[in-house]
Amino acid sequence: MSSLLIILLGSVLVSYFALTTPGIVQPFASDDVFDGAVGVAIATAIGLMLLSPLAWLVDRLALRPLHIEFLAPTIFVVLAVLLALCLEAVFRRQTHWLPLRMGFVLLLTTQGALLGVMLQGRVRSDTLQEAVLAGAGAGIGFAALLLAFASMQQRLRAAEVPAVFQLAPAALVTIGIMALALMGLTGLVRE
Amino acid sequence: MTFATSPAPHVIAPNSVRRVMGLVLFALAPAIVMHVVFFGVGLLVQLFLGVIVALVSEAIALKLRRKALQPFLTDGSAIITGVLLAMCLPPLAPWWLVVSGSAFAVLLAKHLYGGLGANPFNPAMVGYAVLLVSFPAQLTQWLPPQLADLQLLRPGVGDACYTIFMGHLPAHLTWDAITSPTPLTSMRNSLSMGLTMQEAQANPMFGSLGGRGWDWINLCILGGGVWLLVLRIIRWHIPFAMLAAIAIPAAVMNAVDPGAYPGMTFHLTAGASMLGAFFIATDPISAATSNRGKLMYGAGIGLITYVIRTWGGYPDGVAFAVLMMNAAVPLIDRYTVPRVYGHTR
Amino acid sequence: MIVAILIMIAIGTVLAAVLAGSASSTAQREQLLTERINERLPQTQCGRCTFTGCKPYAAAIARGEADINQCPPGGDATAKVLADLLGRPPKPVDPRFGVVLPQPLVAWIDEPACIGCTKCIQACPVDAIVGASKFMHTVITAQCTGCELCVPPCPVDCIEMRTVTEVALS
Amino acid sequence: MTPALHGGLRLPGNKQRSTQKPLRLLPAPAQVVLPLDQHAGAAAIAQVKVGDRVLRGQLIARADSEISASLHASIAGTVRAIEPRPVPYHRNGPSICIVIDNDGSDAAVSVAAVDYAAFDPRALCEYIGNGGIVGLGGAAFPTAPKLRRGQRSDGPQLILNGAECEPWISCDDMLMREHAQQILRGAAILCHALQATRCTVVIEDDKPVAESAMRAAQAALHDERIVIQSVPTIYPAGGENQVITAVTGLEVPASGLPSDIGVLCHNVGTAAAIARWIDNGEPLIRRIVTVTGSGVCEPGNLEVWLGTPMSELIVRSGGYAGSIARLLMGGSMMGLALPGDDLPVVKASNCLVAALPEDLHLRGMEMPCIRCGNCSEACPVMLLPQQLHWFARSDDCAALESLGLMDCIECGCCDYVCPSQIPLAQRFREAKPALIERLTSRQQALQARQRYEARDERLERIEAQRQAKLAEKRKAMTQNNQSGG
Repeated sequence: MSSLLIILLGSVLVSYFALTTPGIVQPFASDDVFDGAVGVAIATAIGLMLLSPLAWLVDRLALRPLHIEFLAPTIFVVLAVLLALCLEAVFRRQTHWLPLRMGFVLLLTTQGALLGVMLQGRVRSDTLQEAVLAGAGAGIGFAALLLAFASMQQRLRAAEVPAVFQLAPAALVTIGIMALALMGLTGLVRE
Repeated sequence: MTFATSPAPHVIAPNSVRRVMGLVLFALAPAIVMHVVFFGVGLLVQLFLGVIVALVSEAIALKLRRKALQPFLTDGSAIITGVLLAMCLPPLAPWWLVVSGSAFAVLLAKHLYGGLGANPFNPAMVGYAVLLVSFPAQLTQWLPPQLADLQLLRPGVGDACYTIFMGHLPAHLTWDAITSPTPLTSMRNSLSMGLTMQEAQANPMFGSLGGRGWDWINLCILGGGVWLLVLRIIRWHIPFAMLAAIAIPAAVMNAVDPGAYPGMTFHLTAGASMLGAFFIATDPISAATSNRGKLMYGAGIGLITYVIRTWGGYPDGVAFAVLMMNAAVPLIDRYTVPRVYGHTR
Repeated sequence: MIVAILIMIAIGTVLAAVLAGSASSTAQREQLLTERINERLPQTQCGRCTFTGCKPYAAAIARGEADINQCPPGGDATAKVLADLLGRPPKPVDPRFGVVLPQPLVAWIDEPACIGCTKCIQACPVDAIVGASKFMHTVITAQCTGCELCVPPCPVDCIEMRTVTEVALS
Repeated sequence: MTPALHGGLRLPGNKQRSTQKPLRLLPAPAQVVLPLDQHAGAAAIAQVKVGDRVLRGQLIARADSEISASLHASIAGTVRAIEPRPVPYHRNGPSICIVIDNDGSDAAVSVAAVDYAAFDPRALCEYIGNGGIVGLGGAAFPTAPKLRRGQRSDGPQLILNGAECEPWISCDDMLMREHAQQILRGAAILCHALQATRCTVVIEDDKPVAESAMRAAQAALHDERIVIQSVPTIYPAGGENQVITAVTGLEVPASGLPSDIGVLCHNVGTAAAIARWIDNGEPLIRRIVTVTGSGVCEPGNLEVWLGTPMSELIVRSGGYAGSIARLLMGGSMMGLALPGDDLPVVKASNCLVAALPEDLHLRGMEMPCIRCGNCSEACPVMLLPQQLHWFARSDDCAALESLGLMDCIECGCCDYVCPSQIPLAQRFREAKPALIERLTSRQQALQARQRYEARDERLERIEAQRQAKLAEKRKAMTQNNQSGG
């Protein structure tokens, strides 16, 4: 239970997901942008859930015995790329989820949350079960918050935000208040 | 003969935003009176400061946005933000706490998004959460309830004002002499020290329901809330869902381990449960829209509140729970659109 | 050390395979994307975007060869919709491809002058002109998309572009 | 048990004032103005010229397109002009009207009464259309096309709407009190025209006298097909969809018609007009208008020839009493505020309210929406007006479409309960054209694409056939060379 929340808190606040996701920064109206956000959320959630235990296994079975822990980041990136390929094959028909021309590959490799959960999992999770839990928690937390923020931006399109706060400032304030709300969960994890 | 024209309909019920907000403030009155009875005049000073700062910052924001001052200042929404924020703070908290919280709430949480009706987050809770996170120390200096059988040193009116405005106690008082933890905090501390529920409750500050003094305040809030329900100013969905979502896990955990987890009545009458259910979560602007959405929204707040109270770092999680569910409201609204006449789904 | 080098080489080959393998999948994905883009185009088939019709233009956008603001009939609204779909910042319509008309125009044939040569019927991409050879032709106003492809081929220049209200009054 | 209407309002009826005195028939006015487009659908085509002499009841304009209604002269006299005149309904600008001066002869054209049973149902529908009959509930939808669309093999259920839920209006109430037989006669004719097996007359329970009159007439007729049903007095229980749901418990499909669920709903006034046309040969040339409001000395219900100027109705009701805040055609919820009282009475004029300021509670200053939810609770169509208002501000057509803006019946319940006094119904009225335009352009684009693709296939097929023929000719040529060679 504890690792689940620390990853959720860490990966969500650390990863700059909101600003890199296309079209999320400024309030949008059309459902296409929301579908795009759904695509990113689902792809990253699945990525987190699968890669966390996978990275833990690779670390315990290969990296440590061979003493090549320094290769961890590169190998983990390759893992992310391979997973992106599988996702692309599986979700080929769901183009409305991911209108980006570059497809899943570029998106997942550049997603900070994935690398974060893999590197943290390597160090923090002691058992495979904990790594699976951390991945699941991060995945669900990430997808929920991204969708919440995307639909919040869709709703804020009609808000008369003063000119000086249009676009990025309002988005940052919204993320700030959401982060403030998440601060309430600190202390749930007694390390 | 010629006549003025206007679009249909030509008759509306005599209702206004001012009346709605005024009734909400009126419903809060008994609780404020009870609060003053138990905890002294500190709250009145905080209320005065909170409301004044809320109105001033509202006026500044309206001036900057070049909007008419009179209708928006007198609609009472800023006053409610100030009042709710003041009620969450300890009575003797320093003046700059409620001032900064109220200004932050009105300027950033409300007018940044476009003023009345556009703020996705509850302004009072944004202000309170900012204070909770930035000044945790000052927010724990609560006073004990003024009960007949408890001979505790009682700061008079002069002392209260002195403390609030000077930021420190007058010479003849010390903080540990006059402060005492709230029922929630004391329950948490004693449980974490390994005491069982029964030993924790032996402390004289606990009465039959929850914390003595506090339970009366919460009952008054409940009365005010029911009165608003009867007047149809608020709907039953959010308070019912929230209180149920606090009571049920509390009852379950209490049944599972009566020694370690306080019961349903304690949780319902402690901290800001009632204030949150009837006055904070039901803020229509930042709450969910459809009835089903309101039930999910209320249940979410209740659950998160219970989780934070039981396993979290903060004594009372209502503020954070409300903000978290405010963030989820657009997503909830998106998937809980009620069925329209003539449509199957 | 050797192991590290071997692993790096393995990674290289895997990534190379990735790039090769992804070519087929992106082609198939682009075909789906073309369909979604085509749904959002105004279907005037006018060719102002330098492509023969709306579908070829959609395919070009999907391949990344065409920009999203080459469609004057769609105007800024269509450019915005395409921007949302492809996750790009919206752009106004590029005036090089034609001016965005405030009110859509439809073709109108000056019937007495028509010699029935059927050239406009063959030119019309949406079969909105009726008439047989050597007989008078006329435009079905409701079905005309205003693409102006019928105006050049007419030998007697009896086709003009008019607003729907002007056509109704004449 | 009548299925509960979602939301709705219990409004003060304000109807007692206008139902004290019996119906009065006004004499023919000096001049009538008859607009050609006073019904839903296309305008009628004038059949007379300026200077023609016309008799009362003579056809002066013919319905030419599918949804239109013919028009008859309501007085005998000479056609003085056919010109645009201001009209008491939503049109962008004046409408073309036929103006007839009364020559005092009051000569009527004689039309033989017919036996409706002799007609086969479809011909009866056409014949009803010839009488210029339109729905008298306020929408003025031509009755003939409605009947044509209502034709069903398995016999639809006919509903006569006598609910009249809007405040102030009491014309149907008085009609039911004094002409109950005529209404049931009309019901029998409609049942024959539609081969309907059941007819339910719906009356709100705030009209006991009218209800007892209708039950007495139904008992006298002892036609077991006709049933009288009482519904609770909640505005807008009288809406077509709401009445249908109250009787059948079914909901009219959003993109369909009542006949899709085997029901057809007509106003009781329409039934009476049909009976008058079939039995007495009198087309729709007069109707009952409630003249009420505290701004009128003697409120009451008058039977008025179409085209009579409304100022004459006020004069006949004792003139104005006090400074009039609004002159409404219709009730206070959906009525149209008229700019003047020189406008003619048309087929849709069911009521004229000369309202003093205390009759209405006009809207004050509009405040921002606080999403309190009063409106979504009052909405009879179960919409979310606060969300529609929110997305209408940023004209987000996709959201408006998915939230159901096109299902809004503009009843005004949301306006009534809004604490911020926002003119919601007007906002939705203004947002609809943009959404309709977007839906139609999307439809046209789809059709254009289908025609484009069909044309491509045709050209390819022709090309393929040409190639095939060419190939055959070439093959035949080579065979000739070989055999020849």
